[in-house]
Amino acid sequence: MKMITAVIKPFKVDDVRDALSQLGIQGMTLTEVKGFGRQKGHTELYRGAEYVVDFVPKAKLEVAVRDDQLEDALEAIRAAANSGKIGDGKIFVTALEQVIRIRTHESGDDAL
Amino acid sequence: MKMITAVIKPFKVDDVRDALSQLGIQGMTLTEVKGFGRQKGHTELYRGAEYVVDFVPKAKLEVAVRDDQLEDALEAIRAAANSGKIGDGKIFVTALEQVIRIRTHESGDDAL
Amino acid sequence: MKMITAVIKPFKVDDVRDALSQLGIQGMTLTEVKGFGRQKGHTELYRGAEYVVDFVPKAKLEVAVRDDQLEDALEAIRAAANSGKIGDGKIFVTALEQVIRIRTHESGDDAL
Amino acid sequence: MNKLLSLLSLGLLPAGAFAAEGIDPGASAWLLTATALVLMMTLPGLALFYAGLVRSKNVLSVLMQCFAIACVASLLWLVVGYTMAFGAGGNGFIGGFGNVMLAQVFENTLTATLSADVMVPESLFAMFQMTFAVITPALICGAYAERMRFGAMLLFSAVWLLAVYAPITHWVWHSDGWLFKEGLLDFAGGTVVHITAGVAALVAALVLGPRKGFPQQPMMPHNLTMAATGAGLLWVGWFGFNAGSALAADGNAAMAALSTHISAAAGAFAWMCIEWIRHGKPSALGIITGMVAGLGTITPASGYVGPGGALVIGLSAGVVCFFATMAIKRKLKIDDSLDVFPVHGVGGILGTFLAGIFASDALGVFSGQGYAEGVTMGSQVGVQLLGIVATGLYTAAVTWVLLKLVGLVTPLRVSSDEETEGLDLVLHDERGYDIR
Amino acid sequence: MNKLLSLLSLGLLPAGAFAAEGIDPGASAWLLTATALVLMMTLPGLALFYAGLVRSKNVLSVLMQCFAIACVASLLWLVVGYTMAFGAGGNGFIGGFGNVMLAQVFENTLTATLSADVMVPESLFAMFQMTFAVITPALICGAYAERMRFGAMLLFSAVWLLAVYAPITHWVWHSDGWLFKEGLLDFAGGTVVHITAGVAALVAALVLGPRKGFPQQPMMPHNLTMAATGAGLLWVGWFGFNAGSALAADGNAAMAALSTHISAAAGAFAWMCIEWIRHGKPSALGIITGMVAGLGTITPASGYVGPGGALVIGLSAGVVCFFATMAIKRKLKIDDSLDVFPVHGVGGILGTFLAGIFASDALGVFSGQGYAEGVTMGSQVGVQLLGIVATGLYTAAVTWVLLKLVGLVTPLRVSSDEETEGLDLVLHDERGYDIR
Amino acid sequence: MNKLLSLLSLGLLPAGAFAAEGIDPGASAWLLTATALVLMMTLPGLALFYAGLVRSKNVLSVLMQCFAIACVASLLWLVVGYTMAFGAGGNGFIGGFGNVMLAQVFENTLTATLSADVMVPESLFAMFQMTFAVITPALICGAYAERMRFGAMLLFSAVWLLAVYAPITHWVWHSDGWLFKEGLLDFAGGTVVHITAGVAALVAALVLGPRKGFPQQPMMPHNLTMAATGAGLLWVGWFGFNAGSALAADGNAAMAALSTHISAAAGAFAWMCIEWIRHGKPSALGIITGMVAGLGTITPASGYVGPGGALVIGLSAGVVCFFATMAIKRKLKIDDSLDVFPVHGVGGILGTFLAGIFASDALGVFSGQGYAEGVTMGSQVGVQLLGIVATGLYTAAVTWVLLKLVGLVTPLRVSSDEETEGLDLVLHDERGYDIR
Ligand SMILES: Nc1ncnc2c1ncn2[C@@H]1O[C@H](COP(=O)(O)OP(=O)(O)O)[C@@H](O)[C@H]1O
Ligand SMILES: Nc1ncnc2c1ncn2[C@@H]1O[C@H](COP(=O)(O)OP(=O)(O)O)[C@@H](O)[C@H]1O
Ligand SMILES: Nc1ncnc2c1ncn2[C@@H]1O[C@H](COP(=O)(O)OP(=O)(O)O)[C@@H](O)[C@H]1O
Repeated sequence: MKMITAVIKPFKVDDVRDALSQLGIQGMTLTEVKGFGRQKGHTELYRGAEYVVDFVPKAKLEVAVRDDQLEDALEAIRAAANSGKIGDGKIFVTALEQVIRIRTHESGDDAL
Repeated sequence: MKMITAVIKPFKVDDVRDALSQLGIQGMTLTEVKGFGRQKGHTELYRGAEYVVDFVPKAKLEVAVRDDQLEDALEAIRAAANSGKIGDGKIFVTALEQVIRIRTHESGDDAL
Repeated sequence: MKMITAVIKPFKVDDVRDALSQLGIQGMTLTEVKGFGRQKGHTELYRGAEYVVDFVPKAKLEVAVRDDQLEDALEAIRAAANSGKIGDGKIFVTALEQVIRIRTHESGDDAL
Repeated sequence: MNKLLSLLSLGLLPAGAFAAEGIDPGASAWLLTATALVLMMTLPGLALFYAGLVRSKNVLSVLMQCFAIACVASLLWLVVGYTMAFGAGGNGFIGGFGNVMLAQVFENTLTATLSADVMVPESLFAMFQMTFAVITPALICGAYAERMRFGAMLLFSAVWLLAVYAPITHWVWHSDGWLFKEGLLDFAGGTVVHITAGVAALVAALVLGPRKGFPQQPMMPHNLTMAATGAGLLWVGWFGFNAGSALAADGNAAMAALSTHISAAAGAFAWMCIEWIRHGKPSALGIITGMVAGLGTITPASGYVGPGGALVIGLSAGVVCFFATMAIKRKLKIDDSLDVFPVHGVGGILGTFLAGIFASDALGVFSGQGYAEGVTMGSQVGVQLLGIVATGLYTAAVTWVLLKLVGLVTPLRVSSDEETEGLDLVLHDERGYDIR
Repeated sequence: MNKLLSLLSLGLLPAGAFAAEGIDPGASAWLLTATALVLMMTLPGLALFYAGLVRSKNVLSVLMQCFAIACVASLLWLVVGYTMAFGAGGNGFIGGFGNVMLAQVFENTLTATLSADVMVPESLFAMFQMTFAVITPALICGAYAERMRFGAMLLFSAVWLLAVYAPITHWVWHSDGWLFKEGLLDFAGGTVVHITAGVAALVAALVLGPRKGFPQQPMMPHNLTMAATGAGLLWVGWFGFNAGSALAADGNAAMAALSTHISAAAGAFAWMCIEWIRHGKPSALGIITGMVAGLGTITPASGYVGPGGALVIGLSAGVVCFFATMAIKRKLKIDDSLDVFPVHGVGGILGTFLAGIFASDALGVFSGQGYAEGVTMGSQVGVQLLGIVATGLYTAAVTWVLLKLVGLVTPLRVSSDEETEGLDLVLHDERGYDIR
Repeated sequence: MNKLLSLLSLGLLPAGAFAAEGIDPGASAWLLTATALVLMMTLPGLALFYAGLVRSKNVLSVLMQCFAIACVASLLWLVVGYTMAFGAGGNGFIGGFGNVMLAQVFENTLTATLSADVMVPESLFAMFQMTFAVITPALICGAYAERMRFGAMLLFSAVWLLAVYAPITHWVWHSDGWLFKEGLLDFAGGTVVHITAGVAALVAALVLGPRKGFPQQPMMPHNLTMAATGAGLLWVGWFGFNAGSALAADGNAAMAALSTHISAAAGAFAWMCIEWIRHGKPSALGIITGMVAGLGTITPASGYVGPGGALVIGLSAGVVCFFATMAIKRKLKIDDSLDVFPVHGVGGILGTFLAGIFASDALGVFSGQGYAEGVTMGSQVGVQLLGIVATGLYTAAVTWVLLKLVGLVTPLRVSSDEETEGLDLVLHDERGYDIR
């Protein structure tokens, strides 16, 4: 099993969710994060003085998938999150050693 | 070393912490997240119209443990977080290559 | 590639970012988290009664790096985040199997 | 002198000629207070009510709109607005230009009210009316919230104030005004404030088009505690709006305060009950929306009806505005973002109509203060309908033209990307909250 | 005529018979303002004060309770509440039914106050009293916050208003009332408002039982800035509550305002100092709680004492209510969620008692306005104790019965799971905040 | 009697000797209201305005400072402050001690105002002035926000009130005061309130030193919606501040209200336009800061100028205070955290100066109410400059000495680590928000 961690633009979350659920992937966990990268932040004004705020609000989606779902899931996320602009974000993949569903004690692929 | 990531119901956090500390595991990191899964969200009302909100507030606990603590820790979390209802959440385990305690420069098991 | 996850004191974030960017590492993702560990929380007062709040606000920085950047990055974070006091935090390293830049479809080291 | 006619002929009296002895300190004390209360309705009342209902990325843009309109409308009112509405020497459609820059309004200039013997400083009357000129364009903000550009918004509000609000105020509240002469009952602004703002809101929503994502994507309020705070301040401030419009501290003011309060309570109660019945649960947003509907609807009637009439008016307001909101937003899919037309516009229409009925003193426990001599319920209702149609049509037409003209000068909407990012950062380089 | 007796015999005078000339515009202006201020105490004042103190999952439920009570209490007051309290033709225990639906209260109906020559519109007096009828049941919300079902809450508040509040108001503030005749000093509601609400709160806390997790689990305020905002509005609004109860714009009103303010400051100061001494740090919640204690405690005394007396009353309020809070919550482990009894109930009792002492005009710099003829400090204190015991016992008994009856009709509490999820989503399908 | 001299000789009249018939109920009604409004300016107005501008870890510390100052200043005013400012039997520099603990101020004690025939209760005048004594030290909070220790802050505020505020009030507003006798025009507190607070703020910022990280690290407001709420309440409350200072419900009060409002609108408008031009975008914080600048600046002039003059004063306020803020913070790098000196101090100076000009009745549409007999614009401006310099220098010197003395008793600042952690947890064991 793999854990896909996608850092994307916040307003793309719904699109990505829809794309994943079309692959039959229903479960995921969303965190509001702040991103630093190539995409520039914004200027803020405070009583006439300007400040540069360099973080950008991002959404981090964590999706655990079966190994055989990985490629499709990656492509689905990539396609749905892409707007062609800097700051569209990144996808990270790590190996999952174990997954347990708390309620049923199921583990492994069954737990997803 | 392993990183345990448990996505659980927010009001179970205290129980899980207590269960882990009985195993001698004191350290952990908590993030407020939003979960999507089988558990349904809720309806919200806005001037007479109903909307379905499909995320559910969840707590994500990250706990780094020694390899020999893993099984006990998993069982402790599972038992404490279980309410028998859909949405009790999931536990993910990944391999940790390295851990460093910033203050002391200790690393590996000593850093936990 | 490795994913470095550093849980540090919130007011050290800027220092750590500066230290990393001097290594040429520009990208990272920041999450506000709550930490439990050796560092004690604080007391709160509520109409004359005291309560102990045992979590501590922390910042979690996630930084994906090339393998060859790992050691320098770890040392940079350690040095910048260190205040010599309990609660300075921890650094976790995990293996990254894959990284994709959404916008360009680049993957691997190129995506960082 | 007949009470129903006594309201507001005051602007036209020759100023400056009264002795200081003529002033009514009680009336003046109340009018000073009422002025502060009506300002509080806009700032921070309405500003918070509206700002709490948008998404957090747009919260400051709404607060900013309300503050900026308050400034610009106040300055314009000083320069030409007051004289266009209440200046001496005008005709049935517009005031004379004798009070440009409040010329001829001195510290000791008094103005008569038709309550016998009640005289108040004209500067105070002008100031009181200024707060009405502030809130009316501010009400429209709710329609174009979350997408209109700030510059276009400010320009539109300014010209609208002069081209729509000032003339209609003259029609209805100046004794030379043609609707005043027809005998239209509008105690505190059912036509002048709520119909004009509501109809303009509808037109603005149509001209600007819906927000990106409407109606599929829910756009939930980001802070209902803020909206509830604003709602509470609106309720309190409305005492100044309606009871202040009596321009005296007397039984008329007291009755207006009582009717206002009862209608607010009844409107809120009705909306709450409908939600409870239809949805199974009442909502906080529902109860405060019903409250505003009750307040808007009683406004034209407040000084003419009794508490029994106010009860009926408030209950109808809750019911009618609820279904109007459903119809406009869900059926017609018009994105009047914060439902200004169904709440204020429909409420203003309903209240102006019902004022014609519940002013009657022949309805037992639902009686009001009675009609002017020679007026029957039928004839009064006719006049009320005339007032509704005239102010509604004029407002709709002129608002449409003004928006089109402003759109020629400067784009009305932000770009799609900017809308996604949120107006606070895009237009004001600010964020509402930075809470850790 | 003796000032101490002069407060509130007005409800009983034959209405409608006065000439318009009799009205006091200054008094009316102040009473209009005071009415708005007292409404502001509940909405948004108390609503924010309470809502800030609960957990964020219940914030809207508290706001909703305050709004819904405001609506229902207002409508009930119009229909029967006013006449039960102040209607002509009653006896020592309850008013007559001549003013159902405010019948006989016309625009020009005046009511005398015993301040010689001061007459105000009866509709205004009824409206002013309505705002008291709104805040009293709303105060009780703090006791059952975070667990009571909305329907049960509303039903309870409605019957409580009629069965407890209206009769006790009649006892104390109508010149036919038996406690009024005994000479009880309660200028603005120490017994009528604070003892009734405080005792009812205690009973409600006992009948409903503690919140899940109490007392082990801390249930910290989710937004102290909101509570502080509400506290500020309460302080401001209390000028209307206490100084408005003079029913005139005179020295009595002024002294009441001054005493009120001093007691608020002293109560806050005392609470702050105790925390500082005992805990090493003063807290923002502490200072605002002490302020409310000072305000509640001065209420019955406000028009009878001087600033020196108010200083002592305020300081005692801060100290006594602090230790009462500790005792109720920490020792007795009663979950009166927001400490309504120790702050308002104990404050009301303390203030009603101290009014009997500091009304004396023989205390030098701590003197008040003096007793009625033939009354001594001893006899006055006896009457005050009688008032405290009578209103306390009656309230406790009737509240208990009402809660049990309501519980038969509909469950009082949400289920344990619902309590965990939070009342906002469970009862109202809403969330307070959606801030990104 | 000349209007310009008529303001405030009242404190000195022999008290207690007036018949109740002499009271002006309209004036008293308005003064009661104005008192409530001025209290609302501090609580919750200023408290929210300031607290919204700090970082969220310090939000409660600011609210707490405002509440604690309100308590301590009120109690001190009762005990000695009032008599030091307005007590009979003093000299040109300080009041007599006949009114310690408000001795000799009884319920029926009236005080004359120089508006012929207008008498109000002295207790009411004392209470009205108390709210000024509350807000002035509270304004200074903005300078030392986010770093001063609570105990030191409270001690400093207390001694400052007695050593700076009370004497200067006597100089300017008591008819024995030397600046009053010079004919200084300060209608509602340009010197007394805004110059004293502004200059003290500058001194405090210098003595305490900058916040850790200033000026490299941006310290952005944590909640601009809170600041905007406070700003709205300040605008509304300022009607009480300025129009209340007329001590009557007459044309003077009305004109003061009008001027105040126009200047607020103009100040906000000017600041908005500067930001728009220089930065390309106007900001919400900018518009509300300009509004406060407009309000502070009109304060000394409000009852002497007309709306035309107020327009000019407000526009200058927006421009001058904007550039003053830039200069102090960006050029001189002085960390007056919330810009109290550039907004209030500079505004107070500017307004006191401009009052001397726009009081003239020879400026056409920009005319005011005219000078006292024998006074020319030149001589009046000279007196205004004298007042500015005298109050500014006295305040600067005494504030500096007081801070140094307080610093000997107890440290002024928290430690560097405590500053990083935030004052809320460190000083009050509380957190502002716990929103999930
Ligand atoms: N090396 C990295 N480690 C962790 N997160 C990163 C890294 N680089 C970028 N990110 C995240 O991805 C987001 C987008 O990256 P950015 O460089 O702005 O644009 P792009 O994805 O188009 O290259 C950043 O805001 C940050 O949250
Ligand atoms: N595939 C997944 N990847 C990441 N997180 C998941 C995944 N599936 C579920 N989750 C998380 O676990 C939570 C609980 O899952 P859910 O399907 O609702 O119930 P259960 O745990 O009982 O199966 C979700 O809200 C989500 O946060
Ligand atoms: N075993 C762990 N797993 C995950 N996070 C941990 C663990 N131990 C500590 N942490 C995180 O590191 C932070 C600092 O740890 P703490 O024990 O307080 O101090 P130190 O880092 O000096 O040992 C904690 O607040 C927590 O967020």
